[in-house]
Amino acid sequence: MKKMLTKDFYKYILTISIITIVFRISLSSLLIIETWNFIFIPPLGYFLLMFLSGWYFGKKDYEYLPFNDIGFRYNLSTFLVFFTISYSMFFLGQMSKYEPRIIIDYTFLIWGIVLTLHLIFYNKVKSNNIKGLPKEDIFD
Amino acid sequence: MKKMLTKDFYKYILTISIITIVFRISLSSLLIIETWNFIFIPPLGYFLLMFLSGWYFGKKDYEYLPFNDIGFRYNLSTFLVFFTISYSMFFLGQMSKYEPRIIIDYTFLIWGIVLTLHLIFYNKVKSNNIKGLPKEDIFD
Amino acid sequence: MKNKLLESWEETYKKGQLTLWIFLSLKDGKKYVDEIKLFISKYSKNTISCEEQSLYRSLRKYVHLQIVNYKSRKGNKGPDRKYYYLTESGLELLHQFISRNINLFEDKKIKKLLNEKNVN
Amino acid sequence: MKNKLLESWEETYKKGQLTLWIFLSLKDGKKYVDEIKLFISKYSKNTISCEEQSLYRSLRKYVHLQIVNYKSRKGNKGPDRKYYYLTESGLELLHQFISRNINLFEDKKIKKLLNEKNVN
Repeated sequence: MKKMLTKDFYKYILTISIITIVFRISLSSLLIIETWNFIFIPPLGYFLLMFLSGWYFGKKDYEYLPFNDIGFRYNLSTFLVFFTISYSMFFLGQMSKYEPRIIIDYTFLIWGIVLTLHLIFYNKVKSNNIKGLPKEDIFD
Repeated sequence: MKKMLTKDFYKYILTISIITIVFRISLSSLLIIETWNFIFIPPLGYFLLMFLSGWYFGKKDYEYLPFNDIGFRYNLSTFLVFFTISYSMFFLGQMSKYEPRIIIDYTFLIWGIVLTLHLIFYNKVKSNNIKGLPKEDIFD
Repeated sequence: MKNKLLESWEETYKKGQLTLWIFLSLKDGKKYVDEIKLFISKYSKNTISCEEQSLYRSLRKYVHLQIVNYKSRKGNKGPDRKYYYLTESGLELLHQFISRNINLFEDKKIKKLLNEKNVN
Repeated sequence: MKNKLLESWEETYKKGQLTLWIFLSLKDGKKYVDEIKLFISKYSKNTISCEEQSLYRSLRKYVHLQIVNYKSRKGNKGPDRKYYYLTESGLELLHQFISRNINLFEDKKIKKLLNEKNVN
């Protein structure tokens, strides 16, 4: 896994950290001033930007070296970034009253289950890899 | 194309001919006696049986020789079987009054357009074939 | 890891080799499937083993393309056996392929590189 | 059709060959990408041509797997060039591969089949 920490992967983490911070702040701000008409913009924008980041860096990364981790690195790092930022903002008292802790906790729980399943599948395909690269791809 | 008329393909045509005749007769019979409650059975059964036939014979056929016609043979033959049987039944006066000719004509038109598009795509992939087999598959 | 790498390389390499070995075995003389299998595993010293299933699949393709054909003959016991052989155009294809691809390894420099234990 | 068949066969065959040729070119001595390309097209008599893109891709994989490594050196002009070479384990892998797969063609019977114009 350590070998898979490529340059493009670090760029991905940096990018989504910024996107996530902007998302949390803009969402909380809109909720605090109770501007319901534009409340759909932060989550929609967040979803699109996150998707595009994963797509862009994931593709570049794969072209560099075809690591076969079925995206687990990306799922795990996104999980860590999202909850580090979300819980930090919560405990620093930066969130609105419409964002109680229970919402973050539930999200954490559900995403955690998905992540665990992803890990199980990753461990299954891993046995077919040599240093992270899929066997049938190395000399092709 | 002539080379692609395999044994399994002929079996497919025979099978769908029977299924189509059974479908048309059972549908018309139910419509003639106006049994509305069970009217969903012929089309549903027809759809499922046709799908399974295509799947079964198509797979067997591909395992025998990997012809690369993106299923055009199957589309064309199904088209011919369906409308030969449907128009025959119509002109022999075997259909109910709830099955006017216009329905068959419209189906013919729409399916015909789909078939034409399919033919265009088939002609595109065809250039990569040698005697119907895809180049990169022959010596693999 | 070393053996896994060798395995992986050979896996990819063999994909392009099976045809050559089938053709060589048929050039050696008419054969039925079991004999082809035997020839290949013997002369490839078991580096190339082929499942019967994939051998049949390949032969069907070659027959369809008319580079291989067969004659049915009675086996010792049991049903008829298909004895496969190269057609004219199959033989020509094989020769073209050999002269373009295999004889390369006859080059002096390449031979040296292939045989010397260390040049680097 | 004959040429299309040869083309198709060589396409499949080459997939397993490129690695061998890259390794042979590196066994011949440290090389940068253009030199590797040149070596391969020269000694394979243009039967194996490789795009720069796919060559870089392959080399990155081998470097990652530590069977190939490189040193950066100044080129004649312009930026630094990466001179690739086989590592210890790369060289060992190559020798294992050659002894298992290439030397098969040295067998008398196989040689005869490869070289005779007609046995059938």
